[in-house]
Amino acid sequence: MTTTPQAVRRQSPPTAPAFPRSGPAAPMLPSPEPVRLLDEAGNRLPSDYPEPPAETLRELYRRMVVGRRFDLQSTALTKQGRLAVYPSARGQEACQIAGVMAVRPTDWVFPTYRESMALVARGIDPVEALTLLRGDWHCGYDPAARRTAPQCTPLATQTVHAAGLAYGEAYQGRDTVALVFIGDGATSEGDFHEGVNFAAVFRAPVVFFIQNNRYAISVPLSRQTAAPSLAYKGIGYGVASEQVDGNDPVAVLAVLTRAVEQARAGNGPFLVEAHTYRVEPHTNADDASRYRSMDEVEAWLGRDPIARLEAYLRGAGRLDDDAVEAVRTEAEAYADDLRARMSAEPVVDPLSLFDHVYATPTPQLLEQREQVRAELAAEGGEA
Amino acid sequence: MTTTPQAVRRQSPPTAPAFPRSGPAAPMLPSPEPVRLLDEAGNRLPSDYPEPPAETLRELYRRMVVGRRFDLQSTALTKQGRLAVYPSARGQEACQIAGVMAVRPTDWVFPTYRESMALVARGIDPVEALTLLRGDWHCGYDPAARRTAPQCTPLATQTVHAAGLAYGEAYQGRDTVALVFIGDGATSEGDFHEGVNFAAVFRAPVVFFIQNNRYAISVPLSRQTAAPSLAYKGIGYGVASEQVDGNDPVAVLAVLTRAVEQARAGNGPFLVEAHTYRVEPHTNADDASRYRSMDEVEAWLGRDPIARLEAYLRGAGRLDDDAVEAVRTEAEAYADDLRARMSAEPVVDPLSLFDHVYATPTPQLLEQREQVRAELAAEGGEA
Amino acid sequence: MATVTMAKALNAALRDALATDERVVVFGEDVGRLGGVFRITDGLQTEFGEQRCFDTPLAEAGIVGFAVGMAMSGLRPVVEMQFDAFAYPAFEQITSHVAKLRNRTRGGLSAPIVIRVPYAGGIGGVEHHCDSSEAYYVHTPGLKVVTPATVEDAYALLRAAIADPDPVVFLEPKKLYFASAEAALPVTAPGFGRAVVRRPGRDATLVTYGASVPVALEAAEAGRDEGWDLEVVDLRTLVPFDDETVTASVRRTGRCVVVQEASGFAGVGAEIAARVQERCFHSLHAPVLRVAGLDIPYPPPKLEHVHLPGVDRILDAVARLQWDDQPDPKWVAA
Amino acid sequence: MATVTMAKALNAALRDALATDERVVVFGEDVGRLGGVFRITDGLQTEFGEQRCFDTPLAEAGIVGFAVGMAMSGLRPVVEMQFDAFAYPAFEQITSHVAKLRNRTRGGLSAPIVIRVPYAGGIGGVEHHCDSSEAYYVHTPGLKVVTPATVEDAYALLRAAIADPDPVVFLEPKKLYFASAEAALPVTAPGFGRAVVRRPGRDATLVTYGASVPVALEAAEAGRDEGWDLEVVDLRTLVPFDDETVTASVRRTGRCVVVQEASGFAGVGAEIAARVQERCFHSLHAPVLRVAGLDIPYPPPKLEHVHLPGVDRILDAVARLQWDDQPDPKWVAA
Ligand SMILES: Cc1ncc(C[n+]2csc(CCOP(=O)(O)OP(=O)(O)O)c2C)c(N)n1
Ligand SMILES: Cc1ncc(C[n+]2csc(CCOP(=O)(O)OP(=O)(O)O)c2C)c(N)n1
Ligand SMILES: [Mg+2]
Ligand SMILES: [Mg+2]
Repeated sequence: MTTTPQAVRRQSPPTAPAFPRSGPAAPMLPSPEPVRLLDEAGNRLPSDYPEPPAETLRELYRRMVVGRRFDLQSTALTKQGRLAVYPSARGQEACQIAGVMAVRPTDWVFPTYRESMALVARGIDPVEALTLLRGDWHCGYDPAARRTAPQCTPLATQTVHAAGLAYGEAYQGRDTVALVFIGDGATSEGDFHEGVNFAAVFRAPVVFFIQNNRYAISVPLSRQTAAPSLAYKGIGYGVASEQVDGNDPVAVLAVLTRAVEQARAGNGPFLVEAHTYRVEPHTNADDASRYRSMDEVEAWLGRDPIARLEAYLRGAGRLDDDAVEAVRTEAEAYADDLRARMSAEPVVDPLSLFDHVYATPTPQLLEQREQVRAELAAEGGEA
Repeated sequence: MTTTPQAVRRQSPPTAPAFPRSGPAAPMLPSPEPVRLLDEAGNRLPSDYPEPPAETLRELYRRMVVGRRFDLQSTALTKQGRLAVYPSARGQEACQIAGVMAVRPTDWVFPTYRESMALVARGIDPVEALTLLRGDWHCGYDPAARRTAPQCTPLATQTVHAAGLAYGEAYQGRDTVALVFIGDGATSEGDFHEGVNFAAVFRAPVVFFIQNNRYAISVPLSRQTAAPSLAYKGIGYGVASEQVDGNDPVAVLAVLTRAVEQARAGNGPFLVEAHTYRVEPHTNADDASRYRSMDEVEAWLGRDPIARLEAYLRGAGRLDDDAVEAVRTEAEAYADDLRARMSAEPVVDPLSLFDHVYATPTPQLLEQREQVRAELAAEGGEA
Repeated sequence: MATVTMAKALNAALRDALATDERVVVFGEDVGRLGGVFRITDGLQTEFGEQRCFDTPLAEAGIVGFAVGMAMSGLRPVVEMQFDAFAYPAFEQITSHVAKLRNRTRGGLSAPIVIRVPYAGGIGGVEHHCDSSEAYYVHTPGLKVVTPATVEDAYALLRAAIADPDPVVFLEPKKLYFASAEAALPVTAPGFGRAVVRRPGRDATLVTYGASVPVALEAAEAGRDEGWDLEVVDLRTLVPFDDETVTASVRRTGRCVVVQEASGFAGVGAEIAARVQERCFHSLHAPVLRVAGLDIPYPPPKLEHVHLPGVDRILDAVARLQWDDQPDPKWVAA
Repeated sequence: MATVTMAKALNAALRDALATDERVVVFGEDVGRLGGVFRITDGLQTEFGEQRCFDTPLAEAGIVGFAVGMAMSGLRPVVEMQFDAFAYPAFEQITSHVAKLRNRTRGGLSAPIVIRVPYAGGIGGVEHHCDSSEAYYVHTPGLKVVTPATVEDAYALLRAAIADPDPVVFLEPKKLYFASAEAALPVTAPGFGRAVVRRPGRDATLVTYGASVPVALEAAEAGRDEGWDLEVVDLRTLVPFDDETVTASVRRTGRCVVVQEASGFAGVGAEIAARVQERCFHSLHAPVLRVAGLDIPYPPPKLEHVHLPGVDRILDAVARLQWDDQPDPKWVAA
């Protein structure tokens, strides 16, 4: 019961204006069409959004290529039985990578099971990122050190955590932004509503980033909402919002960058919907042929975000064959290294099960631990 | 496992349009200012909404006067210890009465604890309506016969029931509309989100009627939302919405009538926010002086919905002293009757506790019933 | 007789219920085209149409609350929660509404809803996919709680659950979904509140249910080698509870071990142990022991075997039933 | 020493915690200006400012999830659920996150959150305002569950809960809020996992907690007239559980009745009975009996007295502890 060492500079939770409020409703609506900076062939389109610097776009390209290779490798690892399950983000590279590039290392990211690619793009060791899916432990990286919450499976629950984290950080005088990844399906959960609303009421610096990949497992978006766009939800919370072409990496980064700036500037949370597509089945265990046609998938494969950025950068003279080849080589090396390291079967100490249920095990847990220890000893000294 | 006798005419759950949809967003927004048909002095204002027929408005007036008298009597009953608790709706008569008048007896109403006045306006015996608050039983009326759900206390949970009921009715070929009462505070709950969304996705004929009385117990609206109006939430679900001056009885009835028509016509759910005010404390047990000024209350007392309608009807020559006096007399008689009937202390059979836990009591409940029976017998033959 | 998996038996039960009773509707997440992540609703949408088997928005409170409303309109909803832990968002709807609707309205309304929950572990699932959540439901008056352990029971109990006038939380042991057995469907079985002796024995009674029944049977078989003749009682329905069968068995054998996969502390096994010692005190040669999951969050796949009650742990408990104290144990402080 | 109500003691504990530790923040519904519907947070906003004691949007999952995020940022949230049944919307956040955060991250993150829940009945409250929901929490590994029965414990345990590195569900027995006692605050008391013998006795042990402690003490007093010298053990913390104190007492007295207000089936009392017979088998002269709320939804005010365990029902159970069989009961089938 000591005081916290760090200086606590508390901010007054702002109060909303008096009611009835004739509000500036229309300005809170997102653009009527998803924001695009590149067309499908990679040509630059006019936009109010400033284009990120060339160096940043090259880095975006690099991480997307590595990210996709990581993703393919992970899918391959499931086939070899090295992973219990893998939810691929193939086709969503623009969102996965631009998402983490839009924030600082000191910001917090709240990923779901879908965001393994985003995790490695954030610099987390891929083996640590895959610990959950390999079945060793629920979270393989140090969330506090990486300022990255453990991947969240109970859908939409992380939105509220992000609101609380962002508020708590601001309350303590830090300018941290929280970036939450969430799927289209998860927006139907009550926790999404509560998370966005808490962030709005407390003006917490959160960016809610919806990757609308058009499916929640087998369920199409039409079963999640009757709204014109998920971004139209923002206005109901007094939250600024935007919709963006999720397969246009430049647009995603531009829109998220502005959203993060807005949030950091104290303008409250921001909601971004990216229209994209889940190219792979929900996970390797899913059979997508039951609920969608290959034609649909093919059409979206034609909207490849990597090809689009590559075409743009090449066209703009910012990427050449050598650079592309260098990135490809890096990606292969990354995958080789991952494959090699994942072939080792880690030993997980059964008695570690009792270590972190509480800060200190209860007497009851110590009893159970002793029982397990004795069993293991009887089985032949495994413990 | 027999088939249901009534004809089951199933409707195809409509599917939402293909995506990305450039939707008619703006038309889904409510009017920028609350709809009014009367100003605060009872003068008629221009409006797109048709005015309800004169006979209907006189009936509205009559029920509002009786409703307020019922409410005052109920508050008085708490002081005499005849009710365990009473959440008053004083000042919200326009919403309470117009709400039930906007629907047919065959429609379903989903009230909260706040809607005792609406229940009696719907024709439910006031003693039955007060059974919950007297502490005799959780619901005093027959909900199936009255097509009125039991008053709901777990906030916002009833919104989802209404969606399911309305969908189920439509599915069985009936043109029932479900009208849900909900408070401003309760819109923050996840269930509100899920209820509105289910209704929207399944195009269920539900009218979500938010009585925004500016407080959730002590918590002002500014802590519930940062949105310009709660009605702005509709667009996020693809649901048509409107906001209305909740102390203008004519406007509330006009807006709800249209909303119910729209829902019944198969256009999906409708969201209405009525701006009103809770004149009394949250319940008789609450001390509102802790969180709001008497000035604020006085200001709202000056916006009395009954006085406003009376002024309008008198000015339009549709109400005279005799008619007003007749209504007043009726209200007094209603209150006298209620007071008299509430002075009887009903006998509640303790063994009835076991009757409706399941359709047939389990062996365990029969054992417990026998134990209680024996105890009561030992205590002196109460059973 | 054909060889059928539990998954197929459940599927057949849903199909037959849909065919028999027009009021039955099946909905939830991915139950339509996909046929459910475990394929329990496979083919139902094709056979009965989008109206009788459909997907909903992804919101469990919504699903259960929607079912409450549909039940009020006279229908008989059968809803699927995709995994045990994903029923938690619906907890308020289940405890405050589904369980209480009949009671609150003195029978004026009721909620004959079946909430199907694939539960428990042993399938190498990642976190939140393997909870044994039965204790939450059995402690909530107004709910019936059922869990089949055999293919035939899966069919018969699910049909009974759908026909029942009360809400039923129907817990499907995931790891038995693809276990198969000879079964001639449709089949009926004793209704709710009737346990069954799956294996007769004279020396001690293993009381268990759901996913743990096969483990207990295996342990009983293995126990034979140690010289124990173990009886196995499968509860089948946790609420209502069959005191008669359990009590009769333990009075006969004089010893009892309760086996469950859920964490032990305040689990269903605690209730069983408490009831058995209340009712069989003078027949007991040893305390009623419990073999249960550890009091820890469900572990990751690589460690779930440490958590789950297995044959050895059950036999260890049987060995602790004070066989040498027999026949006349003293009241000594231990 | 001054006369203090439990409500005031809790209020003092919050005040002292806010004053001592800058990381502590108090929030929930109506806890600000109003000071909570039971006035437990009375005056805190005035004293510590809107930043340290504030109202939130009306959403319990939101409140608990927000607390998780704040805890991740290094704060120590103390949240109020307005009534027992209104914590149910937060059930997923509590079971899947609050309880598991430390475990999931191998200690990398933790959730030192106190979730205050006014619980249980006896106050004439309408439906949903009187649930005894402790069984749901104690069955969830990762949570600590605490419930004070005295004014001093209210203070001491709440301070301990706020200082604890783990999440604590802190159950406040509503009907004791305005009961008062002499107390010199601040006070410390044995920490978590320590039960206390509130009344020594030789003939039988009443094991109980929270709202039922005063009832058990009253029963013990009344039992004196019937010739029984009853010991009363107040558990104080349900998780961690104090086996030592309970076992020692029952081994001494040889008889045990568990008293709780929650519905009996699979309640905490079942766990206590199961543990006691496991650990004290040879000392028991009679089965461990339970006196609990009926297995029904909490009744309306006019009938709650029928539901609640009272002195008579407790003494009826004591009378059934086979006093005449003593000293040498046989293993007879009853
Ligand atoms: C509360 C909850 N309900 C159900 C599930 C099971 N589930 C896991 S992923 C998923 C689909 C999620 O879809 P979406 O939010 O669109 O994200 P995506 O998988 O497409 O990235 C479902 C239903 C879950 N994890 N949590
Ligand atoms: C789930 C839930 N949480 C908390 C409560 C306690 N509670 C009862 S009424 C109320 C305020 C509701 O405010 P609002 O929705 O605005 O309705 P009003 O009372 O103003 O009509 C609260 C917090 C509850 N009944 N249910
Ligand atoms: Mg998706
Ligand atoms: Mg209100």
